[in-house]
Amino acid sequence: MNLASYRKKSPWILHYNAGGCNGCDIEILACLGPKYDIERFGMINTGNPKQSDILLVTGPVTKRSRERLVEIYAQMPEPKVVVSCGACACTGGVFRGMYNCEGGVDQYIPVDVYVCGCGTRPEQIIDGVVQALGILEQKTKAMEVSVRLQKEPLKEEGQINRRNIADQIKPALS
Amino acid sequence: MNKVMTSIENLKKDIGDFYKPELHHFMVMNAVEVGDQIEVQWFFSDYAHPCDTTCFYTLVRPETEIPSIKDIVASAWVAEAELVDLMNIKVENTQKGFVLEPDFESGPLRKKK
Amino acid sequence: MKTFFKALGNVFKKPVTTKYPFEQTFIPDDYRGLIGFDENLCIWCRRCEMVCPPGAIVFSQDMEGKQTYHFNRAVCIYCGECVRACPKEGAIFQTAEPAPCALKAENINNGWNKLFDEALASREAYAAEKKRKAAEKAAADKAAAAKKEEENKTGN
Amino acid sequence: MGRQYEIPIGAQHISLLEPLHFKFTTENEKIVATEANVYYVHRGIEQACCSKFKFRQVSFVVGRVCGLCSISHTTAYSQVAEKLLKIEIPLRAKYLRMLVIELDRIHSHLLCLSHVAENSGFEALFMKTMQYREFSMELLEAVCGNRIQYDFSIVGGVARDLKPQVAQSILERLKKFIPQLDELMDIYKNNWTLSLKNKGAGAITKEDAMRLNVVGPFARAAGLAIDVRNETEDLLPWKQVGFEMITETSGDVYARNMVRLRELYVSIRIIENIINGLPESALITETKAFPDGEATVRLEAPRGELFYYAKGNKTQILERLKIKAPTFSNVAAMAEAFTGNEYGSAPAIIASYDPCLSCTAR
Repeated sequence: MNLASYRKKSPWILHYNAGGCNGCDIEILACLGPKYDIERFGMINTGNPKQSDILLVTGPVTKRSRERLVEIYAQMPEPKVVVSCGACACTGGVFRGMYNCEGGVDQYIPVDVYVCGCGTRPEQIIDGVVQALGILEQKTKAMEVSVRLQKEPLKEEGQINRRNIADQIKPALS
Repeated sequence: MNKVMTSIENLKKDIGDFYKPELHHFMVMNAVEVGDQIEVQWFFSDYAHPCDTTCFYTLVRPETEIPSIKDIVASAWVAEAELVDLMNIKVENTQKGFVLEPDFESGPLRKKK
Repeated sequence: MKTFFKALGNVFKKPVTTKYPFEQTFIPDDYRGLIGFDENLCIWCRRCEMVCPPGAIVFSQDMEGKQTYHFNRAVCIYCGECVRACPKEGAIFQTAEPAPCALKAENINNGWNKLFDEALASREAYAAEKKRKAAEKAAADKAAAAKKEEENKTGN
Repeated sequence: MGRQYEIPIGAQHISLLEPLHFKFTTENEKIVATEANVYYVHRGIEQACCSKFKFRQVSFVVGRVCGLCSISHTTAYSQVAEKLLKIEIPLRAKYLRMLVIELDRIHSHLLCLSHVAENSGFEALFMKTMQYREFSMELLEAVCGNRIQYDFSIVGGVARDLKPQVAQSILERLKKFIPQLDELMDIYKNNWTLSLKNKGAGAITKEDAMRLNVVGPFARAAGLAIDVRNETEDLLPWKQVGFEMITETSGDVYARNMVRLRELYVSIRIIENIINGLPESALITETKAFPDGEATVRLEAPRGELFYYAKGNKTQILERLKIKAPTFSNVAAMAEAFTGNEYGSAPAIIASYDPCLSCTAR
């Protein structure tokens, strides 16, 4: 049982509104509804950042929601993909330069896919999420590489070999 | 819209005489900058004669403390808290920080001199 | 019992779900999609740039005075105000095609901010250059006129 | 006297569409006090509208105040700007504005109903309501060219005309929708499990509604007959097209559902009347004037009364624009109506308020 091989089949979505106009949020809700039914791709809208793989952000980031956004992003486990939905999440859109918001989500957290449009059609959101799935797979592979490297750490760099420590502890526990 | 001029001292008495919860509907509080003074407005509408909008207004200096109408109109605290933050005026018994972050520059709606 | 028959009936009904990524869904032909631009028809009045609420259109200008049109699909709010403001029919138009997604490599936000500033700077530079040339020309004309007058004087 | 616990809900929560923070003080399972923080979405639109944007651009900016009732915002702004410019718009433009507002009301009310069903734990009904809602989105896309953010009203009139075949398809789809709405009405009214969650939850009395100045379906469910469509005949002729006031008496979540469902029938009737009696005239009144003086406008958005105040100074840029959104009036009552309810029914109550915080905070 390898978790990574199932990740592509059922990426879970976390949705956060960082100060948008609700337009893109209801389109995300429409994606969950029967007509567009994003569950065909195994996606479920989850409320918990610790179980989710894809973060859908809408809205230009307002001053009060920026800390929450960064915190939610930090709580998500690797690998994670961020999709910004709508013109205001991508670049600030019509809210660029207003005093209480910063232009776009990528001023705070790295964004992988930008879904354009104001408001976005559910088709565009599905396109963006399907692209995000490809990126998620790449990121998963990149993580697997790093695990393999961890197996044989370079002694002279003073890295701790967690795998060896775990192997040493295991007999002691059992 | 009929506008009724009032003053800081008479404000609570005027609105208290006028406002009956079963007859009138408090809409919103607003403030406009007029020269170096601020015109504070209270909008009321009428359930029975709906097209009648009454606006009480008063001209104050920005540093004057405006009496609160919370004990007359129970839902006015939201409007008052918003104006305190956005227009940087003082209202009795109202703290800053409801709309904007406490460390943010207050009064963004005021014209920059 | 009624519910049972209803459930049985649903088995034979067509699903309401569209098969979107594998099958195109219906888009009306007057959908407000991407903004198109025809360079040959444009009269370079920059009215679309002036009316655009978010600033998704900007014209840059090189030193010969030739203008270039830039458009960012992630800033655009697809309101169609530029099309309404355009004095020349067909120079700027709205297609029925929804905007495609952008990836990280496109640098759509900060790259655009940089481009926007550069475009404004290039226009300012051109205006300054034009002003300088005009001033030079005026000075030359003045000098020529003065010389001519002097010649006339000496001729007399 | 049990021990008191403080339970926060929000800013990010699965049952919330948008950032909203409630702090409930609970005693055992009962909520005894509530603190609301609704200003996560404050962007500073009012300031930008009176400094950065010209008065004709503002109608597109205020549409982005809220995606659910964007047509109400653009229409209200257009009306207030027309009052400042002292122009009268063509009758066809008025009718088309009403048509889009009512289509928007259908989609907004159905969204709210589906959200209540989801938060009450009735996932199947959520799916059913969302399925029936899609028709209104398709119609709006056909009329305005976009599923949300219609940008339909502009200063002086409307941006695009209604095509005859679109008008025909609206009538056909509405005819198909009426039996579906009957079915939804039956479920929301008679379903036993849903009534356990909804009847008696989040109730507010008529006196409280008057005292706290509640608007919209929230007030009408409590028996307070306040609907701006009944009042503003001069701007949009609602009564000509068959408007009817809907009120309930009990004021709980169930009554709000009923108000919304019964309003859908009224909306359908209004749309049919508008399309059958659409007058022929120009779409837009052109003017070269600049806004001057001050004006106020009230308009019934899906969530209640929308209020615009604007002041012009004979330039391209407005002196002041004040937006009072419907939810803004309801914030005080929203916090009070929780008291005495079970904590478990809080998500359903929040959804039934239909809060629109991007309107409130702007």
